[in-house]
Parts: sequence; structure tokens; C-alpha cells
Amino acid sequence: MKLYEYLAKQAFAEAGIPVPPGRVVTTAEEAALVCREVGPVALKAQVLAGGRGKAGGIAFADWPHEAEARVAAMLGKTIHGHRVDRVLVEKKLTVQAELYLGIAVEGAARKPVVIASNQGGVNIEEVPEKAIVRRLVDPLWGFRPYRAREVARRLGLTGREAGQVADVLHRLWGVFRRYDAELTEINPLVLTPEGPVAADGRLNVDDYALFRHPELPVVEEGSELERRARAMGLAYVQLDGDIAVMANGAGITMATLDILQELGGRPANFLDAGGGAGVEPMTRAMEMLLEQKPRVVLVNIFGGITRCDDVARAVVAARQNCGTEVPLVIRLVGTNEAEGLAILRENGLDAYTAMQEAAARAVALAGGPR
Amino acid sequence: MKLYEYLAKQAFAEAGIPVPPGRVVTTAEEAALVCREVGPVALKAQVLAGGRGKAGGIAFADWPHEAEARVAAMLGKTIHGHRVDRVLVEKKLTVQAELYLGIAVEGAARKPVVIASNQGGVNIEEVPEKAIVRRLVDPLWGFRPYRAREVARRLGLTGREAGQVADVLHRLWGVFRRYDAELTEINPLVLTPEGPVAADGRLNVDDYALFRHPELPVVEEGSELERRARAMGLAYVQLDGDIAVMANGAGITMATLDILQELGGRPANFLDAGGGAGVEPMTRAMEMLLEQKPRVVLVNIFGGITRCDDVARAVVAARQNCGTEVPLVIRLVGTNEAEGLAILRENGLDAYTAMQEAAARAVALAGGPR
Amino acid sequence: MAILIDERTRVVVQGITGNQGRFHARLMVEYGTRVVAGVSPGKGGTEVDGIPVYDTVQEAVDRHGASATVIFVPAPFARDACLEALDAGLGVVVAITEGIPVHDAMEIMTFAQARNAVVVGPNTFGLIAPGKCKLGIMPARAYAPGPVGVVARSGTLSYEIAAALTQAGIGQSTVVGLGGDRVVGLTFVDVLRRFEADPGTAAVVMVGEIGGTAEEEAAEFIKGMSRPVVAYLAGRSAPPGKRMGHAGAIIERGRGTFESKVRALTEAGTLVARLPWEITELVRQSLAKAHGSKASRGPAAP
Amino acid sequence: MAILIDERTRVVVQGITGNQGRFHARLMVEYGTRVVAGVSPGKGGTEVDGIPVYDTVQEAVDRHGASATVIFVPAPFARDACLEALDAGLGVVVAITEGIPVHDAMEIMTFAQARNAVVVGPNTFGLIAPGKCKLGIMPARAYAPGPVGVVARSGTLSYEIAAALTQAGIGQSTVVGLGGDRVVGLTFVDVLRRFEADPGTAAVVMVGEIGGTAEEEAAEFIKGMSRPVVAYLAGRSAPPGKRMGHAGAIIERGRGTFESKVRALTEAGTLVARLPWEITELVRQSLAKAHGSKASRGPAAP
Repeated sequence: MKLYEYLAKQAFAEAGIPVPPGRVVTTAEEAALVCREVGPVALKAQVLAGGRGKAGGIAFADWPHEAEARVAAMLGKTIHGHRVDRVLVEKKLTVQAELYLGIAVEGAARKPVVIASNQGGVNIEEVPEKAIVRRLVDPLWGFRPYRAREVARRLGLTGREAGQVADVLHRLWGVFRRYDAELTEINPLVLTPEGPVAADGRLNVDDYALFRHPELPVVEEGSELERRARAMGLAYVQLDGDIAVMANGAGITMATLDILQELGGRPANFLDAGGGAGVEPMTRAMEMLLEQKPRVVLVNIFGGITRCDDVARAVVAARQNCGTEVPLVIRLVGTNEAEGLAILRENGLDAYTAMQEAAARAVALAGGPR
Repeated sequence: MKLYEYLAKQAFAEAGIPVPPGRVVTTAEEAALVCREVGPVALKAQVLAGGRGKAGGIAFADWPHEAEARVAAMLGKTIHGHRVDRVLVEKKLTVQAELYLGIAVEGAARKPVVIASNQGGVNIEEVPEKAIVRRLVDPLWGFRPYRAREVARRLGLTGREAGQVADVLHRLWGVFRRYDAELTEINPLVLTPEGPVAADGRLNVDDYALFRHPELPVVEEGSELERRARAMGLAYVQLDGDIAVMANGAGITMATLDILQELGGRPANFLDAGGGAGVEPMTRAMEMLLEQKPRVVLVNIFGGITRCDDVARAVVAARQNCGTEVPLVIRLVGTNEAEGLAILRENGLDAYTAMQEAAARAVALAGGPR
Repeated sequence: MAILIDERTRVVVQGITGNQGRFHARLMVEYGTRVVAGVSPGKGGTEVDGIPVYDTVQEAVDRHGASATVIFVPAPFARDACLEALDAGLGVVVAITEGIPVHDAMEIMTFAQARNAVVVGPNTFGLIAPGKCKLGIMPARAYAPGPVGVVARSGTLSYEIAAALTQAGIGQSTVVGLGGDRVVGLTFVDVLRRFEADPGTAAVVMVGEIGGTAEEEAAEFIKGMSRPVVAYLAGRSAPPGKRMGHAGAIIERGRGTFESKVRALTEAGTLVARLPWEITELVRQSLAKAHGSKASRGPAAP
Repeated sequence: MAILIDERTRVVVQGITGNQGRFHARLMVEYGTRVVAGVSPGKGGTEVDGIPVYDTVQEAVDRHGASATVIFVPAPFARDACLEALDAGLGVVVAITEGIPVHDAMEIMTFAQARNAVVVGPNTFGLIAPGKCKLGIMPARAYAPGPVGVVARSGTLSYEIAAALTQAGIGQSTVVGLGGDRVVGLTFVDVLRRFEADPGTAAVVMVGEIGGTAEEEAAEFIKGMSRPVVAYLAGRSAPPGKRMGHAGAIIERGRGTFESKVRALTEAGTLVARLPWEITELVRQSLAKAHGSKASRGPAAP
């Protein structure tokens, strides 16, 4: 779960990391108030989309009336498909230098990795590798203060500044652990005459660990449909084709999309019904697909844990509930295959055994290869 | 620093360990109130002395008036030299069985050790070794829940009870870590029909770690004099002889006491002025010794970091400040020895070079060997 | 022959009194796996389908000399269950559990490394040595004993591929599911190394996905392998930046693209199937070639 | 010859910009110790008495090949300083600092064990190889080079004893202060083992105390030693249950009494001095005997 910038900064502030004075607002009047309190301000739309700056999601104001006008213009606007409901109003900083500090999960090493650079303020992917300091962390030992000092030294910092930046990095480690983060970043960490300040930040919490963080607000991401699917416990990604797909397991689902594309078809979505899903969730999933009115629905099931008869029942139920005429192409093999086929046939449906044939049929029904 | 039982239990309760309902009181009337709330109660004097039960520090009451009377009798009483100011009033428990659970620092292993026994309620030293389960803990890995379950199994527990006791033990580990404990104990952990309850407990916090625990109340231990010495940063232990001793370093101080005893003398105290103490603290230390009006004071200094001239200045100053006629025997060698001797001689004092001679002289002045 | 497990593996099932644990313990026993004990805190002294249940893994080890475990414990308790198994000295820990927090997974893997033990998963279907031992939730019918090692990130896709091989008369030495989470215990390289050293494995099928760089690292290793490797990669059509179910199946920062993986594998001499149903034929060719070229020095395909 | 350190030891002083650090760094240099660098976060780039100061231990290691450290860092920061030194690969870490929390000490020792390094202290006067290298705060005058190894829990008492030996013309190979805290890095046995293996050590003086069981464990080890051991134990007159300055110097639970220690050591063949001034004579006798009996097989006393 990605937290909004203002929530990430709340977490930073709690951990003792300096953030700019200011607060999140939902009205233009509040923005004027904050500007009156702290002086010239930065105005930042709270959306999870990247590149908000170029899309008008970041502005500056020297005076309260200016802040009010700009926030008024920002609120309600849509940035890369995300509606702006909140704007973070913060004191404008005097920038001496900008650093990047980040901590992420490094899957290959199975360890957290600390990443730092003295070229902050830009996308870290655009920073040349030689300007980046990376340090794997033993998850048990943790990232001790001395290691933060060593990173600060490698960034070319000295004296008080080195100590301050090391302190921020060490505290950022605390945030990473405290919030079960997949990724947390301060970018840029601005060096000001008064010390370093986290001018922008990210905090992505591991979805699997949310049960340990009931204190966190739920930040919904993705389209309406993707959210609905997630609420049902399904992994759903909207694509731009016309062949809806349901399969069980991420790998087979991806492979199904690949096959459709290979055969000239255009998949409408990724929908992993999961291994071993029951009738009810599969019915809901099917209904969701049918509601989108695709040209055709392809159901591709290799029944391992998933039982073919459950799949058949779900397909039949969804079709009845939706009363739709969208053509269904079903491929059904594996556990309880015979029972599944019987249920389908009772309801006037049939199924393929070979994935290849089913995929080809779906592409044909959608209007043939393009 | 040893915490009173009621403070230890507060820490337990915060960590989710069940403790008996009740609270600490400072008046007999409050005791009656608690008894009215919770029914029959145990009344426990909050003193740090061991063996308080036999000394009248523990009583029971079924009715409020009874609780009031017994607490009235207890308050103000002195138990092994400790005045009773507070009494813990707690619901009397239905005892099915009593366990011992403890976690301590095991110096030899340089690790924490978990100690458990199903023979609780008595002094753990009196429990036969074969009825005790011991487990060293890696301080980094910590004492994980599964290890607590394994201990519970070794205690012969099964089913729900095993799980409950394991949970208490795991939480006790949390207390041990959270409070930088040298020792924490639940003895007994009473198994009641409603589950395990920590009926009595100890929590000794590492003095060195108190800077991390500003939230803890200061619990003063030892005699008035010992407290005064501690406030001055000195290690002082009251003994029952008549030769006051000041030396620098715990080892040499102990050795000095041993030598006096060996020669037939009776040391009045252990006072380690520390290695490298300055004039001021040594003066205060000397004054404290002189105020006790011993028969003689033996100062035994091997100046390494401690400078002999500083020692001489302290001795002279203390003597002047106290205006006392207590004879002083001084042994002074090492760093700035000549300067120290000069200062002493200017003030009509002299010093030995050999520890042996100084000790013999002190014993003679105290009235000879006994 | 097989890797990691065989017919002598003595298995504990942790979480055996839960629905999934009970169900799959029975299936494993039916397959012939030596399930010697179950573990379920608080349920010690009971039995599940004749399998004795203990409160702790240590007890299962003490009484039955268990050497491996399959974990069905719910995610919030899975870290503790894995650490318990590793601490009790089990050498193979199969974590079926889905949804284990990634910080927990990192701790588990650190401990496993210290204990020199293998963790399969988490979020894996497990591993199977067909005809000998099944540690996991895969459908037994899909497999048959034979000379092909299979290693996959994803479950259902690998069932499909194994079933196709089996149907074509090509059996498997061992089929290993790495697990779908971002942090898992085994890499492709770890498994390929074992297949390369296994006299019972003549060729390997590797089922990868977009995201991460495990396939690229595997390609490096494959360059030095004597066994032929056939690969299939899912996710060609996935749009960048979208997470497709698995934590790993996301293309980020220009790394781990479909193209980079195919290129690396092809350069390493791997035959990369474009469609899943091509795999069987590629394996058949590889086996034939391996049989020919290695008759004198390597293991023979039966 | 000496144990743990010698004239080639390249020393870092952590906390060199504090009063104590600065003072003792100078004394160590005056003694001839190769103090190659100081470390003091935030003070990197400065100098103390001509010694270059760095922000991190790693930098001191990278630039000067440091191999040991003496730590004067205040207690709240001492854990981090010790871990930093160990992580940078220093093999001997001398923690002078008093008042390090015992939980911190346990962490430090766990890390040291993992790194196969030696921690002397905390709360130690350090260690000295007379005439070669001094890592600590002991008064240099008290020592002279020679054949006797000294190991002590307590500082001032050991200065006294070393000075008496020196005055009697008996020099020391190495003098090691274990440290006065409950958890310290070295035990008597650790040091005795090194003295036993050191060709430059012909006899050992062990200065113990009541409390704990380190002396009893030492007695077990001494049974197998070829070098003679003379012991002195402080605390005979201490009343039970009273803590006498050192965390260790407390008799609890009937363990670690003066009598049990004397008995164990005597049974192991150790000469136990009843009074400190008896030690010198006992050492002289031991050396003479050792010289006689071991002329053909052991190290010679000079």
C-alpha cells in the first residue's frame, strides 16, 4: 500500500526526521492560513501518480491569496486519472543541496538495501550508478548508526552535516522497520542552512503486513474496478483489449494473456482467481468480467486445487445472474473435470481441453487476429 | 535498580501478562476500598527486603474492615530495616499450581538465560536442578514464541495451559528487553481456573541502562549512607567494624578489607572512590567516613590514574572541614607521589609506602587484633 | 534420483489441524510421503488421520527424526513456525503459506542461511519427487517419474507444463516451486545447480516470469551447465509498471523485462518456448540430443 | 612475545577527541604504541597531537590498516562504537568505557563471536605488552618486560601486583584486564589458554574476585596447563549478598564464594596467595621450578 506523501511525512516526523513546516489541506482557505503561518509555500497535490509536477500538481506561492488561488485551481483536478482531494501546503525551503535516501527490499539478496546519492531531487533511476551508494542490511542486525555514518561519508559529507544526514538515514531505517515498508524514500533530502529537511517522501507498506498496522488509514489505489476486485481478494489489472480473461494462478493467467496476444487477440484484463478459490468468489469474479461487456470471455482453468465443478458452477451462476449474452469460451481440465463438464453441458455450455484451441476460439469470436 | 513488586506488576500488565486485580495503597482506608471491589485480598508490604512473609509483610483479608485493620498494622512498620510506606492490595487467587518463570543475564555465557520450573512459589535456589528448565537466548534473535512453547512443554504442560504459559513467558521476555532488566521473575505464576496469573514478581533494571528509562521512578535501595554515597557516584557498602576504609578501585578496596581482617582488624565499610576521581568527590567521600566516627580511617591509594597529590588534598580538606580527631593512616604511592607526600607533611600528616605496614598500623590504632 | 527430497525424507506438517493442513497432509500420505508427525501448538497428544500431533517441532524431531517440514500455518504466525523448524534442525522447510510479510520472509531467510537449511517458498506449491515424495499442494496426477527437472516461479502454470510432459511420456526427477513472493528461499540458480549435480536429471525445464533478474542470473549459470535447459517465460504481454498478482511479476526501472530475459537465456544456449505447448517438444529434442552427446560421460535419460 | 597484541599492532582510538581519549592516546603514543588514527564522528579531517582523526572506523582501517581499537566513547554510544569496530574487521577491541548497559554488552559479545574477534572489557583498564604496546589506561611505570602473564578482573589491584613484580625484577609478557562488568568479552580461561600457548610466558598470575564462577572454570583449565599459575582472590571478607562495586563482585545463591574458588584453584595445583604481597615470592618460586622442570620442553624464563 502506497501512502500519500503527507502520511509518509507524518511517519518521518514521528521518527524525528525533520520535515518542512505545514500541513495537508482540503480547502483553498486552509492553504491561505498555512501560508500566513509559515510564509512562502510549496503546494503539492496528494495523488499517488508519478510526474505530478509536469501535470500541474505542484505549485508555489509567496502570499496567502496566491496560495488560496492556486490550491483552488488544484483541488478537484484530475492528475493521471487521480482526483486531487488534498493538497500539502509546506514552507518553501532554501535549498543548498539535494540528496536521495531510500531503503527497499532487495529480493535477490533477500535483504533490505539502503540506497543513497548526493544527486537527489531527480528519479533515482536516472542517477549514474557511480553516484549511488548501496548497502545491504542484515535484517537482524539492523542498520546501525555507524553504518549510516559510513554512508554519509561515502556521499562526500563531512562534519556536522555528515552527522545530521547519518541521523536522518538511521531514523529512516526505523521508519522502514516500524511500518513494514517495501520501500521508503526521502527524495530530495534538502540541505538547508538549518539542517537537512525531507522535502518529499514515499512510504510503501507491504500489503501482507497491514494486519500489523491497524493504525494506518487505507489508501486505495488503482481504478474503481481494481479496487472492487481487491476487496474480493482477487488480483485484477485492467488492460485495453476486448477479450476478458479469468484463470487461476498468476503464472497461468499471464501466460493466457501472452497466448491471446500471440494469436492476435487483445486481452481486456488480468484476473487471477487464485488457486483453490471457491464457487462464491469465482462467481463474483465472473460477474465483474461480464459487466464490462467484453466481446468474449475466456476461462482457462487447470484444476489442481481448484475444482472443475466449482468453476463450472461459478460460470453458470454468474451467467444467470448477469443475464448476459457475451460468448464464453471455457477450457477446463483437472480435478473433477467430468463433474465440471456435466454441469456446463446441463446449462448449454461446452468446454475445451486444450488451451491452444480455447485461445484460438476466443480470438476468432472477438473478431479474429489484428 | 530493583523495582517494587507493584511497579514490576505494572510493567507485566502493560506487556499483557495477567496480574491479580487490585492496586497499591498508602492508607488503610484505601485497602478497605480495594477489598470491597475485588473481594478477599492479599496484602503485601512493598519493601525490597527478601523474606517479608515471615517478617509480617504479607497478610490476607476476607472483608474490608479486616483489610483496613491489617494494612493499618503494616504501614509504618519496619521490615529488615525497610519502612513500609505502601501496601499492594490484590485479589486472593485460587491456586491450582504454581510455576516459576525468570529471565536473567548469564554472565558466563554473555547471554540472557530463561529459567522455568513447575515448582514455583519457593526460592528458585531451593528447587532441585532437574526440576528446572534453562535456555540461553541469543540476544539478537530474541526469545521467539516457539521457544517459549518448547519451555512450556518441558515443564510438562499441555493444551491450552501450555499455550497460555508460553504466552506469559514470551511476554516476560518483552519486559526483560523493554526494561533493560538484569533479572525479571514471576514467582509464582499461579495457574487459576481463569488462566495463569503473575502473583508475585521482580524486575531489576540494569543501573547502567537507567539513562534509557527516564520514565521509571527512582527506587532507592540501601541505608541512608549508601544512598548518599551513590548520589555522589561512589560505591559504598556499610560493614560493622571500626576501621573506615577508602581506596580506589573495587579490587584493591576489597583486598584492603581482606588484609585488615587477616590482620585481626574489623573494617567499617567498603568505599571505592573509583579510579581517577578528582579532589572534590574524594573530599566528600572522606568527609562521609569521618562523620561516622570510626576508630581509625585507612586510606589505601595506588595512584595510577588517580593522582597522589589530589588524594592528599582531599584528605587534608576533609579533615579540616570535619574538624575531627579520628586518626588517619595513609598509604600513598604512584603518580605524583612526591607532591602528595609534600602536601600531607605540610599539614602534619605522613604516609606509608607499603600496604602491609599501613594496614598493620590501622589495626593497632583500632585497638589491636581481635 | 531427485534433489532436496526423496523417499527417505521424514516429513512434519506444521499447521496440520487447520483445514488446508489436514487436507494436504492426507494427500501427501496417500502419495506415499513419509509424514511422520504434525505440529499444532495446543493440540499436542491428538492425532490427525493417524498422524501424531505435537505442540512443538522439537518434539516431532526428537521422537520421529523428522528432516523436512511443510508449513500451512496462517501468515501472522508463519515466521515463528519457520524459525521453529529451522531451529529444530530441519534441513528443508516448505512454506506454503501465502501472505507472509516480506520483513518476516527476510528474517526467515537470514536464519535459514545461518542454519545452512533450504527454504522453499513462501507462497509456493512446494516440491515433488514424482513417485517418491510430495511436499506441497500440487495435483499428484500431473506428475510421473522421469529424467526432467522442472523449476518454476508459478504454481498452476507449472502444473500445466508438468502435466503436458507427463502426457507425452516424459517424467520428472523433481519439480520445484520457488514461490511467488518477492523474497523466497531459493533462486533458479540454486535449483539449477542441484539439478546439474543430480544423476537422475538429464534436462531441465525452467518456468520464469517477468520482473526481477533471477532469470538473467540463471542464464549466466546455464552457460556452464552440461544439462540442456528449456525455458518458458510468462508476461510477454504485461504492460510495464503493473503488478500482475505475484509480487515479482512487475516490471520496474527497466529491469527484468521479457526481452532481456529471453535474450540472456537464448545467448546461454537455452531453448526458449514461445508458447507453453511448445515446451514438450523442445524437451524431447533436448533429451534426445543429451542422450546422444553425453552417453559416455553424463547421466542417461531412461 | 606477548598475547593478543605486540609492537606491530596498529591501533585506533575511538573517542579520541574527548578528554579521556585525548589524554590516554598521548600516553599510549609515548609508550611506543602505534596509534595510527583516531575516530570521532563529525571531527573527521582534524588531528589530535598529530594523530589523524576520521569520522568512521572503516576509513581508519582503509587508510592505515588498523588492527585494534581502544574505545573511550561515552556509554550511551559505546555499543555502536564497538559494533562499528567489529564490523570494520578489527580483531581486538578494548572497551575502556564504564557503564555500558549489560544488554548492549551482550549484543556486542554476540557480534564479536560472529566476527571471531576479541573484546577486552568493557570497564577494563585494557591490556599491555610491556615494552611493546599499551592499549589502555594503566600506569606505564608499573610494568616491565618479562616472562609472567597477568590476568585480572580488577584494575588498581592488578597495577599494585604488577608494580610489585616489576620492583622485584620480575617482568610481564602481557597484562590483561578482563573488565569489571557482569558481561565482558574474555574469561580467565580465554586468557590462560593464550598464555599457555605463548612462548614468551613462563608463569601466570591470576587476580580474581568473589562472585561468578569464572575462577572455578579457570581451575578446571589450569589442571591441563604446563605453565604454573599463582592466584590471588579479593573479597574474602565480603558479606554475602552485598554488591562491592563491581557487578561481578557479589556472592549470590551460594555460588562464587571465596572458599569455593580457593578450593578449586588449590586442587588444580595453583598457589593461592593469602595476602597480595605474597604473590611476588610465589611467582619467583614458580619461575624457578618451571625453569628447572621445563628446561628441555617448554619456554625458558629469561
